[in-house]
Amino acid sequence: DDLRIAAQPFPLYAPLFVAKQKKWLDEELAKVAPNAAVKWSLFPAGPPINESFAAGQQDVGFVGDTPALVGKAAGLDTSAIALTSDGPKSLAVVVGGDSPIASPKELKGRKVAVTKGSYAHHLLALVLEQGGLTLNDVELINLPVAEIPPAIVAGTIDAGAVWEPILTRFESQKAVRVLADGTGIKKGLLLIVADNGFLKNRPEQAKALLMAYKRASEFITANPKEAAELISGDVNLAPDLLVQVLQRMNYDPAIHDDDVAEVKKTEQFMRAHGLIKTAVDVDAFFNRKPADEAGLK
Amino acid sequence: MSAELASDARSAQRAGLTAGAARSRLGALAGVLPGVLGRAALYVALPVALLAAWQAAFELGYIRPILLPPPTRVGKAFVDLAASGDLFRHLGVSLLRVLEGFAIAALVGLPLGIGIGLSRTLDRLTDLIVQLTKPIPPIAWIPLAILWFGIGEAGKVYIIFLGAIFPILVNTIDGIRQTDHRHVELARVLEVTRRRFILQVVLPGALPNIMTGLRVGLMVAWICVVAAELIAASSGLGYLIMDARQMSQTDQVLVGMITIGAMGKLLDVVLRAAERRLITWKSTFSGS
Amino acid sequence: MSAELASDARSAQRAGLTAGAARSRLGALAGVLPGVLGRAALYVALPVALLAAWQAAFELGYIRPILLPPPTRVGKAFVDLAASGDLFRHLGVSLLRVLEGFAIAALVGLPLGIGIGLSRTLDRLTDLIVQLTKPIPPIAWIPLAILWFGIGEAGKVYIIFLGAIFPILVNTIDGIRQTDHRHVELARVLEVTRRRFILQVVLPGALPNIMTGLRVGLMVAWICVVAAELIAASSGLGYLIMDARQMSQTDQVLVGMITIGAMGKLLDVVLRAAERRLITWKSTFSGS
Amino acid sequence: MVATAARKAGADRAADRAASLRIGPLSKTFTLKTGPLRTETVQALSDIRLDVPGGSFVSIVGSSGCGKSTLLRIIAGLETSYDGSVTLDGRPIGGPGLDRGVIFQEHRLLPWLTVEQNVAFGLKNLPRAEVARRVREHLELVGLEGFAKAHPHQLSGGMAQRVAIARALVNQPRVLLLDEPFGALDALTRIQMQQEILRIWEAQRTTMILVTHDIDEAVFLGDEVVVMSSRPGTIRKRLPVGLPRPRDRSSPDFIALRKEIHREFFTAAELPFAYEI
Amino acid sequence: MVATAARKAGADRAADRAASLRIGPLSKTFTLKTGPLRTETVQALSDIRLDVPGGSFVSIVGSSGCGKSTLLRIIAGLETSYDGSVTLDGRPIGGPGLDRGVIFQEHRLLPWLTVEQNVAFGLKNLPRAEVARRVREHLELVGLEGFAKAHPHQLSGGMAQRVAIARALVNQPRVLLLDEPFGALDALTRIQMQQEILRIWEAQRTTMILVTHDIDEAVFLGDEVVVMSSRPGTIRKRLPVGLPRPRDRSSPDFIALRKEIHREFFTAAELPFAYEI
Ligand SMILES: Nc1ncnc2c1ncn2[C@@H]1O[C@H](COP(=O)(O)OP(=O)(O)OP(=O)(O)O)[C@@H](O)[C@H]1O
Ligand SMILES: Nc1ncnc2c1ncn2[C@@H]1O[C@H](COP(=O)(O)OP(=O)(O)OP(=O)(O)O)[C@@H](O)[C@H]1O
Ligand SMILES: [Mg+2]
Ligand SMILES: [Mg+2]
Repeated sequence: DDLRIAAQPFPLYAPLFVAKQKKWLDEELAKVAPNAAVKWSLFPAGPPINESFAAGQQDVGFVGDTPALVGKAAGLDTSAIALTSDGPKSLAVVVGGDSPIASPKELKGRKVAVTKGSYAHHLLALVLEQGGLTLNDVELINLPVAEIPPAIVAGTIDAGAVWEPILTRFESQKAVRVLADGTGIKKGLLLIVADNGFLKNRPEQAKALLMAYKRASEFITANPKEAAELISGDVNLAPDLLVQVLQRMNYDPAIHDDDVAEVKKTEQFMRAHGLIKTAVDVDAFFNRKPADEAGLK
Repeated sequence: MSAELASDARSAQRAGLTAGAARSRLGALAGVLPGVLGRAALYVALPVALLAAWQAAFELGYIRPILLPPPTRVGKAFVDLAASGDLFRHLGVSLLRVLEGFAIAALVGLPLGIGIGLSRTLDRLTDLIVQLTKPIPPIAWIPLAILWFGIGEAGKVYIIFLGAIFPILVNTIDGIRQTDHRHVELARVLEVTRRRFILQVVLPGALPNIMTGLRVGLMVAWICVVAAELIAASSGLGYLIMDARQMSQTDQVLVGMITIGAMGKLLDVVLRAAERRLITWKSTFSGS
Repeated sequence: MSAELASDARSAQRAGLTAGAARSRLGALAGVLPGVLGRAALYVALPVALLAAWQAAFELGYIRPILLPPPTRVGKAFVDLAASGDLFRHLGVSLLRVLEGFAIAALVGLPLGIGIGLSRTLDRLTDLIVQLTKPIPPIAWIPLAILWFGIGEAGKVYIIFLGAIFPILVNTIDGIRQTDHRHVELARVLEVTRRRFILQVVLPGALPNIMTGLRVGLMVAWICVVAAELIAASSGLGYLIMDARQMSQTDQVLVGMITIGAMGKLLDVVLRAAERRLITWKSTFSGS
Repeated sequence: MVATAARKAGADRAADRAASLRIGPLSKTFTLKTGPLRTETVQALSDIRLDVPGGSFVSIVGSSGCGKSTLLRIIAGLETSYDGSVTLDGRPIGGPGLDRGVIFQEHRLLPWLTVEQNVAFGLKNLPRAEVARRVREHLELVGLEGFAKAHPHQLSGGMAQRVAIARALVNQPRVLLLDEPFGALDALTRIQMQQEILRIWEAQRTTMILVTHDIDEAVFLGDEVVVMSSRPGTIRKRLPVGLPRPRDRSSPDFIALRKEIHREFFTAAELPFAYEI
Repeated sequence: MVATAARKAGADRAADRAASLRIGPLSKTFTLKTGPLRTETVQALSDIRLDVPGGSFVSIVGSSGCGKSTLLRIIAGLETSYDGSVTLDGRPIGGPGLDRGVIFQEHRLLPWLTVEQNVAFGLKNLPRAEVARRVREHLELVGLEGFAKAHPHQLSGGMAQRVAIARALVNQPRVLLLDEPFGALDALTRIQMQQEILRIWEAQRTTMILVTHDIDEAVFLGDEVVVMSSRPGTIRKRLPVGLPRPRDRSSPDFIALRKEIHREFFTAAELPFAYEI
């Protein structure tokens, strides 16, 4: 059977596109399943990936930790088999380039935008917590992430929580300034989830995918410039900007205990804010077998 | 009782009266009541059948509830949302936005459409802009809407306005272009004023088309409510749908869809009633 | 030369000929050429003025290019995308989807609309479903589209189909309802076949409305292209717009918008030409 | 008597076609809005009784608005809500049918069809060649062979009316209801058309009911002239025309009958002026 | 002579209103599709010359399709592409205007307006009460005072035509172009309307151009009868009617003139039958 991959065309998932361009994924797959090919579907966001999983159309998905938990909570039979990336600096609360706001404390009563239910939503809560505030202390505005920096620049809102590549694009033009990023409070985990039926029936394909992914992530760490040139088209970002983004990320797929702990924290946050209605057993959600077999550590 | 009336009808016919006479006497009772019930049954037949099939498909295990929950579960979500009052809040907010956007679209679209329909010059002047703007998806307008109108209500209403105005405009223009040239000649011969020409020749003739345009415009206004409520909304049916989708709560997505559908139907009924009030001079053909 | 023609016209009038005669002689030369140029100027006047204002606003520093890049920059993005061939790939893919969805909508909507327009029973049977489905935003359909049609082309075409069919349906039904009852009586008296009744009485009369419906349907089809291409697309103008938006590449967003606008205009021109071919029997009123 | 004989001879093969009509008692009212909230009923027809034997030719004259068109519409089956009875060959009329042809008061041509398509509009189940032949024949009959491909908006008023006549004749109905068919025709064309109608009537034994404003025409064509008066629309007088065919419009009998109808017609109103025919 | 005197007396105050019309040479062709790719030109009017002195009454008769309506449309200013010249009081006609009223061959009532609104349609710059008065007056004139609130689809053919007559008269135009205005009227109503038109003509010195199929009507009303013939539409003969008004339709002069026009009319065709008036 073909290996069906649902991904999003963002630099957060860069190794996937490197593995694609370098044909490493095809190579690995050919070793274990000569007749299988990769079927790619690109989605603009996590929710349609969940929908596609629910319709039984996907084997593996590349999503943020929040959509992954949403899907699991809604009843998808999936497991997290690896990280795609993490990068505390890849998500941040930003304010206008010349904004007087200097600390999270000063966000009190301000208009702060976030994409509801995104992992930046959680970051914002954590950042506010640092300033002794809660989400209720600001005027929370729900906006698609792409609209947040322009709205800050236009002066419609005071701050917002965003992630890559929007972050780098606007920060590099000094249009926005980072007030606080995930350093020390949120790693910004993105996951590789897989359908449990797929894991049971075709574990070798999962392993092949992880091997290729690992190889690609090491390549990026070693040759960020070359990697940026290679996948610039896939993620629709100019190589010079892309290099900056890539260097902010950590593309280690191995699952560490602190990663699981972070996902637990995220799960608690989401439940507390009604973003999921049923609890997810995070320990059970992580299935480390494929990663172990692929030799990730 | 129905048998009695039927025999009455038969004897009336035997007496040599025509169907016409018999009908006019008995119609009030015999014809009307079962007819109304029959019509109502016909009216709900298809939706009920679809619901039944949907529930059955679920019971038989053909569809997984994550993606398409059964009607019973959607019904429950509906009751929950309604009981908490959230549904009415969302509905009220969206309804206001849609009505505002639609009203502005009508207020701009009708005069503009009339102007374009009547004046070749105005037509040429506006054609390119109108035609270029028309097919642009509402979501693509979001950045500009935020830039021009901010994140308040105005931006959302603008998106809905953009969706509603073009059907109104196109139908109005086309309606006016269909004005009977014999009536135009008459108006020219009588040198009627521009005002009277518009009010008594052009508009009444174009009215059916204009009403069609309004109804399609209202439909597209609703279609745009999701895009509009991507702009910093925290309530509204579009928000409800997108939020529920974000959280994979398909039952709520369906509640949102059905509520929009019901609102659309309701407003359509209102517009049709208005149309019937306005067009009394015509014995229209209404199918057989 | 133009002065020569003008004096020719004057002398013709002095000779006692009417404007009519003079015009028919000179029209071919004197009237037409400047007229065409003038019309073309009128045609582009507004878009050009808008572009100029936009560029000027940028030059004067009123708008920051990060929010709304100036026409020059959009032009450059356009050229880049065109040169790389990407634009045409996106365009081709979306055009195909739109045409497919639109064609299916027309193939379903026209017969269904005719059926509903002609038959009260079919009208009652379908009304609730049609009216409920009509205003539902295309984005809300995405989960169901994925469920029913998967993530291939079918789901995308389905979303576009849903957008296009209702304007076609509503305009067709309303057009048929406007059939002149005198013609209906004639057809009844002559007991013409159902087929002939539809082809020679109902359809020609409803044709202008049907063409309006097709044009609005095509517009809504384009409007839905973004929603459609949210389903696992990696090309298409809707994808281009959404992707560029995710990356905050506003110039590309604008290129996408303008390309959709231009395509919409082009297809509208095609439909209008078709309409003119189909309706030759009428001296329509086309403004003054 | 001569006429009847001639007619019988010419109509042998069509003898079984003749359809007889029995009208009455027949009344019909319309409601009319006369003010913002007021409605009034217009008694369009009141207690009409009329027997039309199969194959006969009845002319109806009457003042404007007296219900002539309404009566024809009821016979045609287009109006079904009335009080009373109308039967065709003994069966009540349920709706329109090809056995009854109608020439409406307005031409009712379909604007999107050419002249020949309009004429062919009611023809069915015939081979193409036969359709073409019949259409050509009838266009010639109304003198419009050169305008087969023209559209209605390119015709003059009289030409359009002639197309409508051709359309009604091409079907060879058993009953022909003619509502002022020659109103828009000049004197010459009108007389030619009258001759044609007579010829068809004699050849096909069509039952003819002709509404006309031309008393001369009513007498020239009808076996009987029915004079209607208005408010409410009733039959004022029925005058049999006992003249042999072909009729001579200048014969003393003809002129006398015409005068009688005129008188019948005109005494209803008190004329403020003298009128002599 | 008597008539002229009476008329002059009655028309003193309107004397300056009379508008004279000078037509010709005038030709007009239409193109007509006769086949898939073939077009043919129809010569609707050819070398028409006609002077109509201010305040005179011209009747036009001619066979169906000979160009009468086209001629009226040109005078009305509705057709502007023709060869030749038409001047009104010496000025070329540039377009339609309130100085020229038209009664179209079809009634052209606006279906969404009531009868009274249709009549008031062309009235402007008048106080409401004056509009109401004039409309009422003219509805009485055409005998439709009871139908003021009715809509056109509730009228009979003749009633609709009478509304159209009222609409044209209410404006008191200087030139009135009448295209078979009484075609759908019964003999009695027709004669009443003829009287009214004559009365208005005498009172207001309106220049009248009347197209009619009724030769009797043409002679009764016109100062002159113009006979047109067709293919191409030309003026065949102009016959001055030298009879005093009020005219007696049964006077020998009247009948002689009528016969002459008939002859003029009918010799164009070789009649296959005898026709005597
Ligand atoms: N728009 C048009 N296009 C083509 N031909 C036309 C058009 N209008 C009129 N004609 C032709 O011009 C000729 C004269 O038409 P017109 O209406 O003037 O006749 P008319 O004398 O008024 O006849 P009638 O007494 O039947 O009304 C006819 O042959 C007609 O076919
Ligand atoms: N649909 C209708 N609604 C109301 N009244 C109507 C309707 N149709 C006809 N009438 C009325 O019925 C009466 C008779 O109309 P009808 O058309 O039969 O007259 P007619 O004898 O044919 O007159 P004409 O010679 O003028 O054509 C008129 O008073 C008319 O106003
Ligand atoms: Mg009538
Ligand atoms: Mg004419």
